[in-house]
Amino acid sequence: MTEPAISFQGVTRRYPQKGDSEVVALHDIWLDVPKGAITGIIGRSGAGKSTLLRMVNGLERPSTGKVIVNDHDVGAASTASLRRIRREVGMIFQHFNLLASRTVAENIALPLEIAGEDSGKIAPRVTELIERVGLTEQADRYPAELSGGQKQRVGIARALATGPRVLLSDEATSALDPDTTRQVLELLHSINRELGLTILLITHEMAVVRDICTQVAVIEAGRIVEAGDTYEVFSKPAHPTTRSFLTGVTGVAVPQFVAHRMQETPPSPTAEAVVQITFIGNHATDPMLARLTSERGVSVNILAGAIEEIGTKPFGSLIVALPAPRLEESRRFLEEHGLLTEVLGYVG
Amino acid sequence: MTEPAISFQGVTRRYPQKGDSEVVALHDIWLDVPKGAITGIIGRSGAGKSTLLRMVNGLERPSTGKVIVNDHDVGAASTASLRRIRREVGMIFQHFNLLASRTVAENIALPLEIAGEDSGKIAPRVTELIERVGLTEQADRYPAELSGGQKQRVGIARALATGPRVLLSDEATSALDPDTTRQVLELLHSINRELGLTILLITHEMAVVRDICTQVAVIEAGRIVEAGDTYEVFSKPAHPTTRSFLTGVTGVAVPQFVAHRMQETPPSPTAEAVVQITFIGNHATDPMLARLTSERGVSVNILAGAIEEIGTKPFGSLIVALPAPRLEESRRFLEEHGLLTEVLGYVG
Amino acid sequence: EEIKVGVSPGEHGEIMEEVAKIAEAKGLTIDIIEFTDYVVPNQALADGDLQANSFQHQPYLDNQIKDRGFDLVAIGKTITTPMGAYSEKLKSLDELAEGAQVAIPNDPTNGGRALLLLQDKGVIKLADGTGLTPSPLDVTENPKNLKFMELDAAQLPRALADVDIAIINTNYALDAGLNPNEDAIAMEKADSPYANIIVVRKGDEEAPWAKQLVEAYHDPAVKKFIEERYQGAVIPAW
Amino acid sequence: MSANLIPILWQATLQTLYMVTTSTLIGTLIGLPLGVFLATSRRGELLSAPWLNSLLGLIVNAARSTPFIILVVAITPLTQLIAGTSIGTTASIVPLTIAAAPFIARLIETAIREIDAGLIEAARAMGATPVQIIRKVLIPEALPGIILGLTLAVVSLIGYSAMVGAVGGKGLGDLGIRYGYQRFMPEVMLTVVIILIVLVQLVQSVGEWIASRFDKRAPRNRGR
Amino acid sequence: MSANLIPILWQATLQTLYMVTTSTLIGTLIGLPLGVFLATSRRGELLSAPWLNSLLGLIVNAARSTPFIILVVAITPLTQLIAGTSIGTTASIVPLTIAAAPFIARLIETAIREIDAGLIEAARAMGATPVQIIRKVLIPEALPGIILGLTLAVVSLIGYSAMVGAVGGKGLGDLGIRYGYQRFMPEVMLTVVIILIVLVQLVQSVGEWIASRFDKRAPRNRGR
Ligand SMILES: Nc1ncnc2c1ncn2[C@@H]1O[C@H](COP(=O)(O)OP(=O)(O)OP(=O)(O)O)[C@@H](O)[C@H]1O
Ligand SMILES: Nc1ncnc2c1ncn2[C@@H]1O[C@H](COP(=O)(O)OP(=O)(O)OP(=O)(O)O)[C@@H](O)[C@H]1O
Ligand SMILES: [Mg+2]
Ligand SMILES: [Mg+2]
Repeated sequence: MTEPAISFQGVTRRYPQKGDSEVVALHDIWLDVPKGAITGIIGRSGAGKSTLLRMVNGLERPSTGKVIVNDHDVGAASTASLRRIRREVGMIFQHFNLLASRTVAENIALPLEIAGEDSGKIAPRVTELIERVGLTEQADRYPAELSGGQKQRVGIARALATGPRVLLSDEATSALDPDTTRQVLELLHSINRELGLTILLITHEMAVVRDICTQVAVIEAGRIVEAGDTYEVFSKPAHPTTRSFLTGVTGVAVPQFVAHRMQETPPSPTAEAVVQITFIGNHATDPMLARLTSERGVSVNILAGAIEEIGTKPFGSLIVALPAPRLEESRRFLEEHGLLTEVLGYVG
Repeated sequence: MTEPAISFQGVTRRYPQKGDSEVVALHDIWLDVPKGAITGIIGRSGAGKSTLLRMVNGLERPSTGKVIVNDHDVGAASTASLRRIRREVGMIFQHFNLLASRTVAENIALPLEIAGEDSGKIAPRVTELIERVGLTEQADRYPAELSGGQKQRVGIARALATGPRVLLSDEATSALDPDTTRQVLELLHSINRELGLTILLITHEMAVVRDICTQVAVIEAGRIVEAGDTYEVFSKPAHPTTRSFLTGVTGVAVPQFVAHRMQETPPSPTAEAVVQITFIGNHATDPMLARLTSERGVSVNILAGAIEEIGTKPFGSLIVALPAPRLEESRRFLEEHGLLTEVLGYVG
Repeated sequence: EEIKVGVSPGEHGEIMEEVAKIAEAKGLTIDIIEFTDYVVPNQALADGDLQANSFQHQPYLDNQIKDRGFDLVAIGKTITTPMGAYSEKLKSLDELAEGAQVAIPNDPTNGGRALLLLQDKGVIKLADGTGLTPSPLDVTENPKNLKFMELDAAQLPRALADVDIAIINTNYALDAGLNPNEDAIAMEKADSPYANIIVVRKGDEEAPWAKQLVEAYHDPAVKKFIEERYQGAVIPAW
Repeated sequence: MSANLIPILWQATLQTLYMVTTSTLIGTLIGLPLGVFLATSRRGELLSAPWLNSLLGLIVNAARSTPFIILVVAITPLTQLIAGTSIGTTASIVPLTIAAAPFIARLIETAIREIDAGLIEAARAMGATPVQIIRKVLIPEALPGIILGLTLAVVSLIGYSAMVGAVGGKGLGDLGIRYGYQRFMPEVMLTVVIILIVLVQLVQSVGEWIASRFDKRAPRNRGR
Repeated sequence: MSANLIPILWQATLQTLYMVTTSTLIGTLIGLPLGVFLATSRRGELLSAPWLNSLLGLIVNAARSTPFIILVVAITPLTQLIAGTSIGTTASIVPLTIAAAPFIARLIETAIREIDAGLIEAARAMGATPVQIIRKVLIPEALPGIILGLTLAVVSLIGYSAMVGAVGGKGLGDLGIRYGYQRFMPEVMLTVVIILIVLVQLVQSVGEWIASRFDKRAPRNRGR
């Protein structure tokens, strides 16, 4: 693997509380964020995601451990070199943090002014960014006159203004509608590809991870419980949290009208078995279910399912019903062809 | 239909801007929100969703038109009766609006204090709510010591504290992880069922609408472009925005590895046609694809798809590839059996 | 018996402290209240908050009675504090140049006194009928075009460096380390009408404590204190 | 410094403390509601009463711009009514309070106007009455700012209280003026100033400590 | 009122305007950086310099709590150095400025400390230097508060300027005291007070108007 852009080395963060107690927001985090990749951080509310992200540009300092960004130890850096590191790291804040006294355009110009950009170059750059995030009409408005999603987009444009090498994004799309989310993700994705931007992003939307993250880290109660290639993690989620998060995204929930009637054992000889079939990689493109029907004469009823693309590879799972007597035979057929199957129950 | 809980009657909202121009945030809105239902509002960033919601409890006043809540005209209500209306309407804010000087528990107690609840009854009620939103550990912390999602949950508990008859929710789950989102939605759903709470919620997550909203209104540039039963709207989206939003939720996107190669006309006689099949209602449970294979000998390759349940009825669409020469015959077979088909293109 | 007596800080206050010691021995307790203002002590006396005050001279009292209608009378003289003209630059008033700066106190009586002193020395002429409290506005002839600066009385010694001459109450001159006998380039006449007085409400003139107060003030021990303490800059007026 | 000055200085310190604490207390009792009202009664706000707001604003400004000695004289009847006398330390608390209250009102007004509009909105959405919003939202949220404002006012009052010498109010500042300034005793002046500085530092430290105790917002000094 | 008072009143008004505007201007020039520094130099903050912060805080408090007349005397050499003389209207601008600057500094400090920590953080994350944060974030964001603070200071100074009579500073307040009060010309006193009130109302209205022009935050007066 190439040199990591960001490396967390045994990072712990404690918040002392009243009395002797303390909150351990992060506990002994070891994580490498590869250069030029898009890495997603997911985890429950309060798990420590924002705290982790804020370590990268030194807004939060580790209680113990080190954070290395582009070969610089953020904690040990001099104030001047910390500033230099920060100018290469853009950040989109969870709570926007826009200046109320500046218009949309002026807010986006701020990091450019701070970086000492020529004033002649600032205006066209700002105009371009405003267009990219679709705020041309709002360019001269103040934040108080914007909707939530519009504010969010100002924050995104601002973070990208100086063309940073690393982008930190704290729920950048959570206030955005699906279309705008898609546009923003495409924007990030294209910058990532064209300019080799390293992106570390927090999101609650598994679809975002699936669509643009090549890496993912799952954080739970201050610890990293799972990390790696998105495809690996999503296809074989090891930790319950990950699995639970993925329920939504891979559509493996049994529909309620079936779930109601489902039983542990076949209630009658004509009962149907409810089977979850997991597709990985190229197998998904094979018409396995069709072949099961045509070659073996088993009629398969698709109850629910989702087939997605993860890191350009198709992946997904279906929940199907098939005649209970033919269950063993069908499972064998499918498994032989590389599919994973799991029996969830039976309906009468 | 029963009496609506909330009724927008020709509501328009304009914001005057510098000079003679103005922003029309809402334009002639007519919408009835049925009692005891969960109604979703979706729309692009800046469409006017928050503005609409804020009309219900009079935080925002219509430039023209009326808003009727539980038979009271909010705009014409006296200050005292406006306060009475407001005490029956809970609101979860997009930006939380928590008091920095109060702990989690004290923030949740605020509406109870305002309603003049006995102080003896406040404590147990607050404890119960805190437990419901999973913040027992954080009960005595101040908002500055909470993560984004924890703040959001305080806002949710606060809005529910007085047991309102109507709940307004402005992106209540957008800062929450999938698991917490699910818990919160279940909480809202159960209160809705048990106490007949009317909920009007803004969300960017189509899955939320699908899972708990019985009604949905789509708003675009200040106008309602589509509204009705969630199932109707989701299964036959009429407006491009709705369709575009649903792409994510019903998984109808063509996988990239196919999309790359797709052409308008069959490139060769052995080409495959890419077809989108939409399932509505009970048809979804029929093993149509399996029958197409077994009865007609057409091998069907499932490329992508999602089958969901909308308002307890299954619904979804699949994208499949099938041999181009057999296309017409297959389409006829599927349409005869009540499925909708659409040819998206061909791959070599 | 106990009475409240209002004084101004400085010589009036210091002397009253001596008077109080003597009165105490004779069974009269004097509660001294110092005022940094010249109007309030009369007002407070008229209102009954004080039994007597000792900070003003007869002309000032007359003026106050005329302006505000107080029902007050003098029951005894106290001290005279002649005013003098001082300068760091000039040796006599004759040396006053065209447009010279003259600093005078900014309260009506002391300011008026200063102007009267200058008229007396033939430097300026004042309008008729302005009595004892003329202001610079009442100057009718000013051949040398003197510029008058009205300053706080205690500020005058401190401003000497900034003006050509300053007309200073002797007590402030003394406190500031000036020697009236050597440093003054002009002095008020000894028979000035500015003898200070003890004032009470009309009707109290004959009260036993009033007599006791005047008696105590006119005690030889007080005279001795004044002569020792003020070295001729403050002169007993009884 | 002569030994007999020490009891005088001590007494003067007590007088200053007495005047300043009393006038701050009463000034706050008047200034707090006044400031809250000024902050909330502009057109379209919580207690919308633009005319009354303008009128009170005028009175507050009048009281603040009138020279102290003129104020003292103007309110003599009031002073007599309240304190039974118009002179002395206790009586001088009345004009000091009249000077303090509008100043405190303006400072509190400023602190309250800093409160985020969203919080008022949230309370309004709960059906809170204006009084509830003031008691449960505005004042608690503005408390750190209010306390810093009161600290500012106390420090100003300590300086201001020197002027009560005009009505025989005594206290440290007056002592400094009478002895140090009028009697040209620089060492008294210096001692007084030092005591004043110590006093003021104490007030400032206590004020800031209390303000920070009540300040539950995110700290501004994490990291670099 | 006698006709020849009108030019005197007019001149006094001009003198007051001259003294107050000049001392406000210079006081702001000193008070703004001082206030910004006081707000940002506490331990762990932007310019973290706790010792210097305490020292400057001490000086500011000392200047604010010292009775004005004592301040005047104490800085006479400075006044002489700057104004060439220690008396007169121009000279009295020096002590007025010395009184105004620390007051303005404290007000500006308070306004700046109200700025949301998140904004400072955002600027820090952009790699802004402390000076950039001050110039581009703190001051612009605090501007409405700063302007209201300056308004407060000007109104205080108008009242304060009455005290420069001690050093021949003249102006409205002094005129009111010497003619209206000491020479018992109630009509002068009243006229002076009315002019003062008009002046102060003007300052207040202009101050609030400018502050609201710079205030781009969400308005607090939508709806009920
Ligand atoms: N004070 C204002 N002045 C001018 N325009 C405003 C003002 N407040 C809101 N708007 C505009 O009104 C429109 C509707 O805003 P609203 O907040 O209702 O959008 P929204 O649908 O909630 O968007 P989002 O999903 O981004 O929160 C937006 O285009 C916004 O820019
Ligand atoms: N100042 C503080 N004092 C005490 N605890 C704190 C403080 N700041 C954060 N925490 C706690 O640290 C934990 C991690 O917070 P963090 O903001 O990193 O969570 P998160 O993963 O970003 O959550 P979310 O998805 O809700 O934003 C939380 O439990 C939070 O309550
Ligand atoms: Mg977070
Ligand atoms: Mg919104």
